[in-house]
Amino acid sequence: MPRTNRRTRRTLSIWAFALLLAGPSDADLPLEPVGRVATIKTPYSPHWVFVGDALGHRTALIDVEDGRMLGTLDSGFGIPQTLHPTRRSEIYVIETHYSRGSRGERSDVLTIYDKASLAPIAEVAIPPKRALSATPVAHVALSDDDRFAAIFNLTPASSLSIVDLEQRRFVSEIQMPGCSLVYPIGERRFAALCMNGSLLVIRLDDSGREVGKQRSQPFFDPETDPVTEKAARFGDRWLFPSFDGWIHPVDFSGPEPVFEERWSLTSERERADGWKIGGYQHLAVHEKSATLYALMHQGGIDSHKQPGSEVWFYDLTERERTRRVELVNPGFTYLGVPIEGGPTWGWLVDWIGDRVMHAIPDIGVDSIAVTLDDAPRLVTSGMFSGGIASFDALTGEFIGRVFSGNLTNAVIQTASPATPGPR
Amino acid sequence: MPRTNRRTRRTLSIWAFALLLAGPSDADLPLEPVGRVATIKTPYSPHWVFVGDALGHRTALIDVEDGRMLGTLDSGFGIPQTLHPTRRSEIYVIETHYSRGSRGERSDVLTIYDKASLAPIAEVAIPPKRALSATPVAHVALSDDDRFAAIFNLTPASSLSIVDLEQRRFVSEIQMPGCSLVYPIGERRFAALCMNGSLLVIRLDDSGREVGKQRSQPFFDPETDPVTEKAARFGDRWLFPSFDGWIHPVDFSGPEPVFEERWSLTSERERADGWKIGGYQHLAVHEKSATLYALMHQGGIDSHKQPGSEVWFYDLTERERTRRVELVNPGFTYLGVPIEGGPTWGWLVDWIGDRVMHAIPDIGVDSIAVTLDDAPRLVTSGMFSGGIASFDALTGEFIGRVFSGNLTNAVIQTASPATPGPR
Amino acid sequence: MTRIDDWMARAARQLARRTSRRSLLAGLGGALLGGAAIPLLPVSRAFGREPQPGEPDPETPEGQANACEYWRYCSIDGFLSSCCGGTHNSCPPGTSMAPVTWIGTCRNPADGKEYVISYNDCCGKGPCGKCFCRRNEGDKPVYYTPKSNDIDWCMGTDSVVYNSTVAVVVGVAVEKG
Amino acid sequence: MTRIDDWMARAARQLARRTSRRSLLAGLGGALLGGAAIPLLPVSRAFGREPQPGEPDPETPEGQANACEYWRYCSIDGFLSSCCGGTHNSCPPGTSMAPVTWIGTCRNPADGKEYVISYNDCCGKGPCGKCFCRRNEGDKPVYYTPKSNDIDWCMGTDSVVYNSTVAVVVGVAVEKG
Repeated sequence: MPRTNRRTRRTLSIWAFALLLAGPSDADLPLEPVGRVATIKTPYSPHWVFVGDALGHRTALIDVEDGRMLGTLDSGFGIPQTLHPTRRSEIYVIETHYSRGSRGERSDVLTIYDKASLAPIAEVAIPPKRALSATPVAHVALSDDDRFAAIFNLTPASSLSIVDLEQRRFVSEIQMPGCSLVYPIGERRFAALCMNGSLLVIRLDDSGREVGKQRSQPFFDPETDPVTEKAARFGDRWLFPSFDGWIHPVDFSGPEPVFEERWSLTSERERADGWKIGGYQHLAVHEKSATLYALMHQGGIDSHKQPGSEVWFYDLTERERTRRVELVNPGFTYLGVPIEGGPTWGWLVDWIGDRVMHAIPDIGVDSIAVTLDDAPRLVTSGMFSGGIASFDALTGEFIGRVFSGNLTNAVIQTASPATPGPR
Repeated sequence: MPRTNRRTRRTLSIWAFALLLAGPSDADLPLEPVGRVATIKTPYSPHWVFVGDALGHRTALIDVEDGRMLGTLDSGFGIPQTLHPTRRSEIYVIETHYSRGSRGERSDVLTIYDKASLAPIAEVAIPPKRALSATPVAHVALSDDDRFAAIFNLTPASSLSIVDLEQRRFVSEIQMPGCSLVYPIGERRFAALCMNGSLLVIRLDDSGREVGKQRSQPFFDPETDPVTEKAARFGDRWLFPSFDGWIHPVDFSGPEPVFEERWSLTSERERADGWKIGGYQHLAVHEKSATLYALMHQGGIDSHKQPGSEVWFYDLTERERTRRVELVNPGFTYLGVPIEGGPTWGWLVDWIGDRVMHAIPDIGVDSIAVTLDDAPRLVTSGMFSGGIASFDALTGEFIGRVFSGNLTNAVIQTASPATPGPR
Repeated sequence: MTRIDDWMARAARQLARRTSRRSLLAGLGGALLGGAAIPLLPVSRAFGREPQPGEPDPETPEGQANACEYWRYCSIDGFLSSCCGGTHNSCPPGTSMAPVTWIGTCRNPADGKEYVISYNDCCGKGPCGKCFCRRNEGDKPVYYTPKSNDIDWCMGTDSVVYNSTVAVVVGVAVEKG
Repeated sequence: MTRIDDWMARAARQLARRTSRRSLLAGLGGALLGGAAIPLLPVSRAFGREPQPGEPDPETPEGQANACEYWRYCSIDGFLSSCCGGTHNSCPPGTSMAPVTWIGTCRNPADGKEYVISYNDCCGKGPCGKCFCRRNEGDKPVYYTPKSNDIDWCMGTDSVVYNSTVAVVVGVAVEKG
């Protein structure tokens, strides 16, 4: 049946219904229409964030200022992957579905949602082979002019699927043997990381077809100190952090990538104390203030997935740490529902939560992101904890906690339509 | 690719892999084949139970003796509905899927699983209109000879879809205006409950087509004291409990249903104290000992969904209560994982869990079921608590807790292939 | 042991004042497990706080459209659309409101009258996960269809997948159903 | 406050001894939230308890195929098939074992040798939900594909949907990767 503004009274007549309705008198509440569906004000507030749910297969749009849920975008199997163009009032969700839930025929699609209605308005079929992993970043990318989406495939042969977002169609698949993931580096270029520690740069023409593919020299040693997939973009540069805390900046402004001198997130003393970068989304950049945020923990070898206990702030111009912020527990949930102590017990609940987060290495913050505006928020979440904590990203001051209603919080995306540039 | 017993060494050659493998020497562990998939011993143990997960969209097969998971059956949207024939080594799962997860084209199917392999071996398409609700019982039924499955549809027009399980095909749809749900009452008959408090009896021929449909006189007043959907079968009788705790037995052994005198689960005094039947699966029968189990709580009006704090045992021959068993907390889980205190803290965790369950009316046991064997187990679970507690169903003695790995435990089904008869 | 006992009893009493099962669970866990709370950001109540004509004071729970205690929710069992991107009478963005519903009769404390409330489900996106609310006044079993809130009322929409529920005033009750 | 403090610290120390994140979470909640435990039914260890030739004592965690501490699981990040209806080297009923995998090198305490372990994912049914185990020894990022346990290795099977993981001995390591 169509979604209309019909009166429920008509609906009721479907039933042989014993209840009599009186017409409203002047003093009664007016009868209300049924069928109304809310829309969202655009442009979005810069303090609205998208939080992807790996178990719930959806992304929630949440206001970190007041905890309000604006709406949700469902996706299929895997950690939700969404793309947020700045030039169209659209959101792209890359989805994998099976005709029988976990079996049957596989369909991979890029669904185009309208930002105001959060309703799907178009769908582009893509080859049913996109890569799925527990790593929430660098699996999909948008060209800097929002024209093309690139989706990383792994079967285990490695390739990119290119979708033309203006024409809303799949245009090509580009093989990239030995290289994986995808990083946007301009209007017609994407980069990938290769197993030998090099970079692959892929160039497209205006129709989205490959016109060039170039492997760089290795710029790190994947055996001794690999960079993580969880890089952050700073203008024309991508900053790749290594397991041991070295930032490898790569400048993509010229025709060839320029590998700048690496610098360390940690002092020798801090390294000796076991301070490392860790978690699932562990680097973020606030472009306007040239600030880098790194999610840090103390851990041993192979602790690169361990959640963080602090976020360290860096001045990217000086390559200097400016602040260490001790994290608070983002707040637990049970089946998506916040576990709260209320006004009376809140202090205790809080105190226990933080104590626990710091005492036990495997509970804490897995993801950080920063909003793009002039009063930026540093947003943190834990995969299994459920809540989202926010901080003033300039001062490090803890602001508060909000809840997404998700079962898991696997990825945070910040998006500000007013701010073109890196995503 | 086919599922074969190939050696991984061959798989490895896909990769340009730096690691050298030495052939095993005599003293080394032998190399092992890959591709092996376990199967389940049949017939199943009578103490294995199926536990359906409303959020996880699957049913787990769990041994309540040692907590072992035997395997899982995925389903689609809604509380899983499974059927367990005694004459075939099969399980039927009624599933609803959308081509895009929560949107797109709807497909409803009855999937036939092999009991030993838990693999789907056939699929029967049914009209995409089966009823979905938070009530876990009486939505699907199996004829007593396992020949036909009946699936309740609600669009909101009400009907049954009949599937021939020998020929593995959908055979007919039977309209039943004003009546809902489905209860098996023989080889070629199903019953439904009607809005005016009467019963509908539907007769099929050997091809699964309707040959008769008869409405009874009302046997209860749905306005003042409705019976719940959560009836239990005792031989040829169905026992329908009312909100106020009256059992309405209906004998289906003859051509027409015979409405026997109602009897009360509670004394006048207990009714005055607010003792009521409640929860989502609140009645169970152990046929051999003629014992009825009712999930009871103290609550006010409209508390019919409130979880139970006790199970009351009744001798069905004498219609007399024989025992009151205070329930324990079935055990909490977080995202399917048991929350345990370990040997040191277990007592405290337990103590708190029980204290909480009894202090707060909305936390407790939602479902009970009893195994069919001579050493029966009373099995209890809570939708949101996560664990499963079992009791000796003859003595009421608490035996222990096990965990299903489910996000929610929405329905328990006991099945013993050695015991034909009511399901 | 007496101290823990006492503390438990107090916590339980406090928690028992809340209404919905999931918020109870939340509170329960909160008192015992650890997590949220101070400073918990102010959650916007309803959309706007000005008193609406004929509605209760929005500063009281009976007047807050995203509180389980809101007067119109007397018969509900589900997620509140008003916490999920919609309002008390409009569905969250991108969902569809089902045209067929179950019906409750709730008393508006602002005028003392009984109103007929239509609980339309919002459909086509998965469960919202916020503000689960279960009150069940007058709820009947599934066979008493028009008053049964257990049914997934996503019928007559493109998808049966349930997201949340609204509470629409569709009449004044002159006789209780 | 000192008593609570002390209790927390002890609980935390005890819990920190466990290995997997989810069992930690479980333990954490357990110590604080309430639920399970006594009498907790004995969970069958591996399938059978007789010592297997060349395998560690099945009474020790390193020898129990459904303990996260089992020696072969040194590089795992996922659900243990042995807790999900399968065994350490066979998949749960109705799933398919993926033929392509990631690889770890684990030391067998029974003979002190390093073995090459193939972590094949079991596919085609949703996440098992029991015995989540994360150890990550030698785990590399996604671009270092054959040693990356974050990847959903359900490839070459009919479905990419991940259920659990087995640990198969496929060789003796003569050089560390």
